[in-house]
Amino acid sequence: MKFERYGVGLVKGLLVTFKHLFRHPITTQYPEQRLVPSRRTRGNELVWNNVKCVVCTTCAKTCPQGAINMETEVDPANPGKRIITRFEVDTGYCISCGLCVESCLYNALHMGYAYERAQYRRQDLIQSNDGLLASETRKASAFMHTDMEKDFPEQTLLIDRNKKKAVIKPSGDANIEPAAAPPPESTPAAPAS
Amino acid sequence: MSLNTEQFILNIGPSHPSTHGVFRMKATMDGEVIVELEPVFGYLHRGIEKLAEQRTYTGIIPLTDRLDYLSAMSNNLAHCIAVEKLAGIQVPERAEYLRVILAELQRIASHLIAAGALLNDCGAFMTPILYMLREREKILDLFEMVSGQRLTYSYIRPGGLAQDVPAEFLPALQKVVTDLPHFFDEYDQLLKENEILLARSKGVGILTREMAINTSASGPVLRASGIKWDIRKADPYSIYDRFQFEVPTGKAGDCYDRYWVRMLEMRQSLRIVEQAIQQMPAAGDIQTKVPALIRPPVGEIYSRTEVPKGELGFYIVSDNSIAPYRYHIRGPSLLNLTALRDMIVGWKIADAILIFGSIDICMGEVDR
Amino acid sequence: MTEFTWLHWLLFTVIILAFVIIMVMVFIYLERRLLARMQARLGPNRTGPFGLLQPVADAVKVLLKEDIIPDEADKLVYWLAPVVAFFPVLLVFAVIPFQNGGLLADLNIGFLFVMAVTSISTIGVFMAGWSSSNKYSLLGAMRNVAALVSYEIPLLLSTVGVIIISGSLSMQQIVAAQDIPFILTQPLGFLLFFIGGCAEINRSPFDLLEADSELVAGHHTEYSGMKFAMFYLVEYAEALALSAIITTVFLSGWRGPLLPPWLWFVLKIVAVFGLMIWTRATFPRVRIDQLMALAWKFLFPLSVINLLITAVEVLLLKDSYSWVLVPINLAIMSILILLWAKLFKLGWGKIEV
Amino acid sequence: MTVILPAQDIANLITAQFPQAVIEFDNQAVVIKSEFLLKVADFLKNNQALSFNYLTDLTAVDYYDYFEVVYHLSSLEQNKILTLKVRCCDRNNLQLPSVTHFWKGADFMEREIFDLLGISFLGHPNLKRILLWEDFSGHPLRKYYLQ
Repeated sequence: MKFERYGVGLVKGLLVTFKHLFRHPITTQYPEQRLVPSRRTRGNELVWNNVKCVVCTTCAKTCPQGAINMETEVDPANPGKRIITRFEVDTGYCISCGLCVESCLYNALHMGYAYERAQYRRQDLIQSNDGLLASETRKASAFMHTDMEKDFPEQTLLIDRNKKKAVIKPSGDANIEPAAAPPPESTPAAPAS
Repeated sequence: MSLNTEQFILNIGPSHPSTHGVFRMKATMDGEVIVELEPVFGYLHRGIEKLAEQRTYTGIIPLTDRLDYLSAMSNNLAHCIAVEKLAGIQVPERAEYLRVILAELQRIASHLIAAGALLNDCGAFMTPILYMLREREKILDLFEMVSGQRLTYSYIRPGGLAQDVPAEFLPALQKVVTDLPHFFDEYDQLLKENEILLARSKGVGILTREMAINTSASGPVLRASGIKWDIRKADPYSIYDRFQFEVPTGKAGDCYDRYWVRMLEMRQSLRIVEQAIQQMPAAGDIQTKVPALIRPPVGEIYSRTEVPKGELGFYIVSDNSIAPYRYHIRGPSLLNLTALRDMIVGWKIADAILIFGSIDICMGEVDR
Repeated sequence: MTEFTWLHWLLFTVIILAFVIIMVMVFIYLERRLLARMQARLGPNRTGPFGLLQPVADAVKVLLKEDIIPDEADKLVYWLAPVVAFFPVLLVFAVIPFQNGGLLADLNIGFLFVMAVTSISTIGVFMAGWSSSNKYSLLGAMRNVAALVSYEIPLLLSTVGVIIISGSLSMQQIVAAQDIPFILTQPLGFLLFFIGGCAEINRSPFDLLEADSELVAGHHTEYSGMKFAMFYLVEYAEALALSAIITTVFLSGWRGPLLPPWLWFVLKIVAVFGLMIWTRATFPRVRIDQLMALAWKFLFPLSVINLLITAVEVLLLKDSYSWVLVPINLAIMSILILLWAKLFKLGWGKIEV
Repeated sequence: MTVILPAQDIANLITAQFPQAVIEFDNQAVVIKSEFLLKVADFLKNNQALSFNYLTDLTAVDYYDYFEVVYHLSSLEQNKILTLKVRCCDRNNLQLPSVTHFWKGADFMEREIFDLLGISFLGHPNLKRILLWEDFSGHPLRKYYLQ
């Protein structure tokens, strides 16, 4: 290197790293401190509402991965309607793109708000029927439903961190603390082959 | 007495710390100097062009996120512009402005990774790339607020956006836009006149003007060789003709110029975002009425947009069905690699890694 | 001169071993925390209070790892390499005075012994690179041998000025002669020694040997488990050795007001190591031919001129080596650097193939 | 604004130079005979007035009864773009002359067409599969790939 700047560039670089010694690190200690995700987080699960669902299978058709499949049968009470016997989502295939939620006309499908849904066994990835319903630990995210956005906490932004040292919510309320694992659904159906 | 030395073949292999993904360079080495080099790729080939032929035009959007996974928003925009040209869909004003803002933010985020990774290949122990990732985090926060995801947004739809931006998006965007220039100055102070970086990258891996044009390079690689060709200026798509910005070009076409062109482009993108914030209408619908299954008329279209890596072109042949008949993706990273061999032969292995890093490719786009 | 008794020998061997192990642990922790804080992140804080047990955790992890030996490896050389790389670093501490008179053997050729011993570890590195029959490690080892030839001479020459002033090679005398620390009276010598030293122990801009972005991990790519722990130890022990030499030769070793002398010695070592961490956090890596060009065209001529100037100064001023020389030497240093920065270009470009 | 050369002008230009080169042209692209490909490429690239020196994109489409190779050429100075098409109808020996001599950028694109669609290019420096592994049989992007 021709020191055409006589090493000044090197010294300026050293000053920058030295200045960083006196700045706050931006690390978040994950399990203890959690960042609040966006109100529209597309978590890695689906939240289904079996009352509103009219079994029109639009979501199954729009899913680019074919992760949703349903089984229906004729409703013995009134022959015109069909009732759903099995609404199954393979979260192993689901890429949480949200196209199904966008295509559902009856607001029966939401993306999940939690992002900690890893499983140890592949069969557990397949959730069906009441395993999909909204519950205390399985909150629905406000993705594609702007009316639901107001009852979600504000997202923690890194841009506010430097200015007013935004308080990072201690663990728990920011995200749904999975209570004791919900009892495995008691459907008699054998787990999907 | 001539020392009999032997050349040996070194696989700078698919899993190597600085090949930006699964990319392999079969280098024939004479000691440290590279005598012959053959790039080998295809390790990340998922057959996106074949998959796209069985999906609806909206179903292809999640596929385009995974093309150049560092600039998913720009890929979404490129795909949607192609479909809008093909099917003749109009996009409302407010959606156009928001799209430009998101695309330019994505360009800054992608260039941040490119410059940081270049320094990492050059041996600066993680410091520059960690500063860069911290700044990129601020942009990813905005994308997460808008679309719900941090990397694969699938947020832009043919005809506008999936849903409107939340209320607190604009104040947060304003903060990011005022904060970034301080970072750019600090980063220049760290690296602009750093003698070691100058020694390592000035005059290294030169891509001449003719070679750049002949090997259809595009984006910062082409501009660093001194050719003022930016599709946002030459063939303005969407509403890019309403903004004032320069197209920075380099002189020698060496690694330093490619790095420096990207740093200047980030400042220009910031200028565009600022102008777009002022000119944006406060309210307005976000997506035109578009049928759920878009059926473009029979015909074909080649539409190209300026993504951070270069010119991303989609050649779509439609036969009036809900899925394209043929969906070809012109990936800028693949074509920027054509000149890799001529740029690297003659240099040492340390330079080869640096030259490869300065081209800034993304394997998702090379292998498709 | 303390006469040689077995007790004295045993005591200092234990002191040196304990000192090296503990200081290496401190250095590993210090480097990871300081480097992290310079990169706007926290650094290890999970193992033990404030992450203090992180070096122990590293050691336990590395020792428990399976020790894989590649089958084409040259077994004996492969097994011997870490030992040959490690023991010279320990030898260096035999002549480093921890306190007044507190050193294992006050050789009257102390500094020459240090310089001779430190270059042996390059043989160990080359054995490692050659024997693990892996192209990357061979490249790394060859780089180290090529670099050794170029930075060793300026490394030695830059300190000859110090030896002329202190009148003796023994480290004890060098420290005794330092009423004014030699860093002030010999600024150019210090700069050249620091740059050459960083090249020798592969740190900051010259970590070409295990350039992780090019050669994966250089000479110790194929090492794992216990042998890798040895190389990991060598890297930090060499940094410790270089800091110890710099404090003894340039920062007047254990001498200092108020605090007990050995504490001064440790503080100065940590300060010098802090400088190395600082350069490691900021600078990109230099290419091998640029390192050699820097050594031959920049370090070597400047160290010869520095030697000339110091000799003239000592001749003229005899023994009154007073404060007046400090500004003069600083001026000379800056003039020389400005002059040299104009004259030479570092390394050449493309080789026509 | 990039001027998209209408097919009409390109056809006239080419027929002026090589009378029976053009087979047909619709509103966007000109289809020429494969024998004239090299001559037309040379004409388009080296003619001072045209100087189409930048090969933007090179791809191929399988229309069941024929394969169509599409060349998108643009000239950076005059900011023009045109589309050139060549058809090869005989399914069992799909061959075309390679244009890497004129535009080095075609190197990888032609290898990709050979790899995914099976059209081989004569005179290509090293024509072998680029994305799939060497002993992969068949060409996935053909319409009825599985049979």
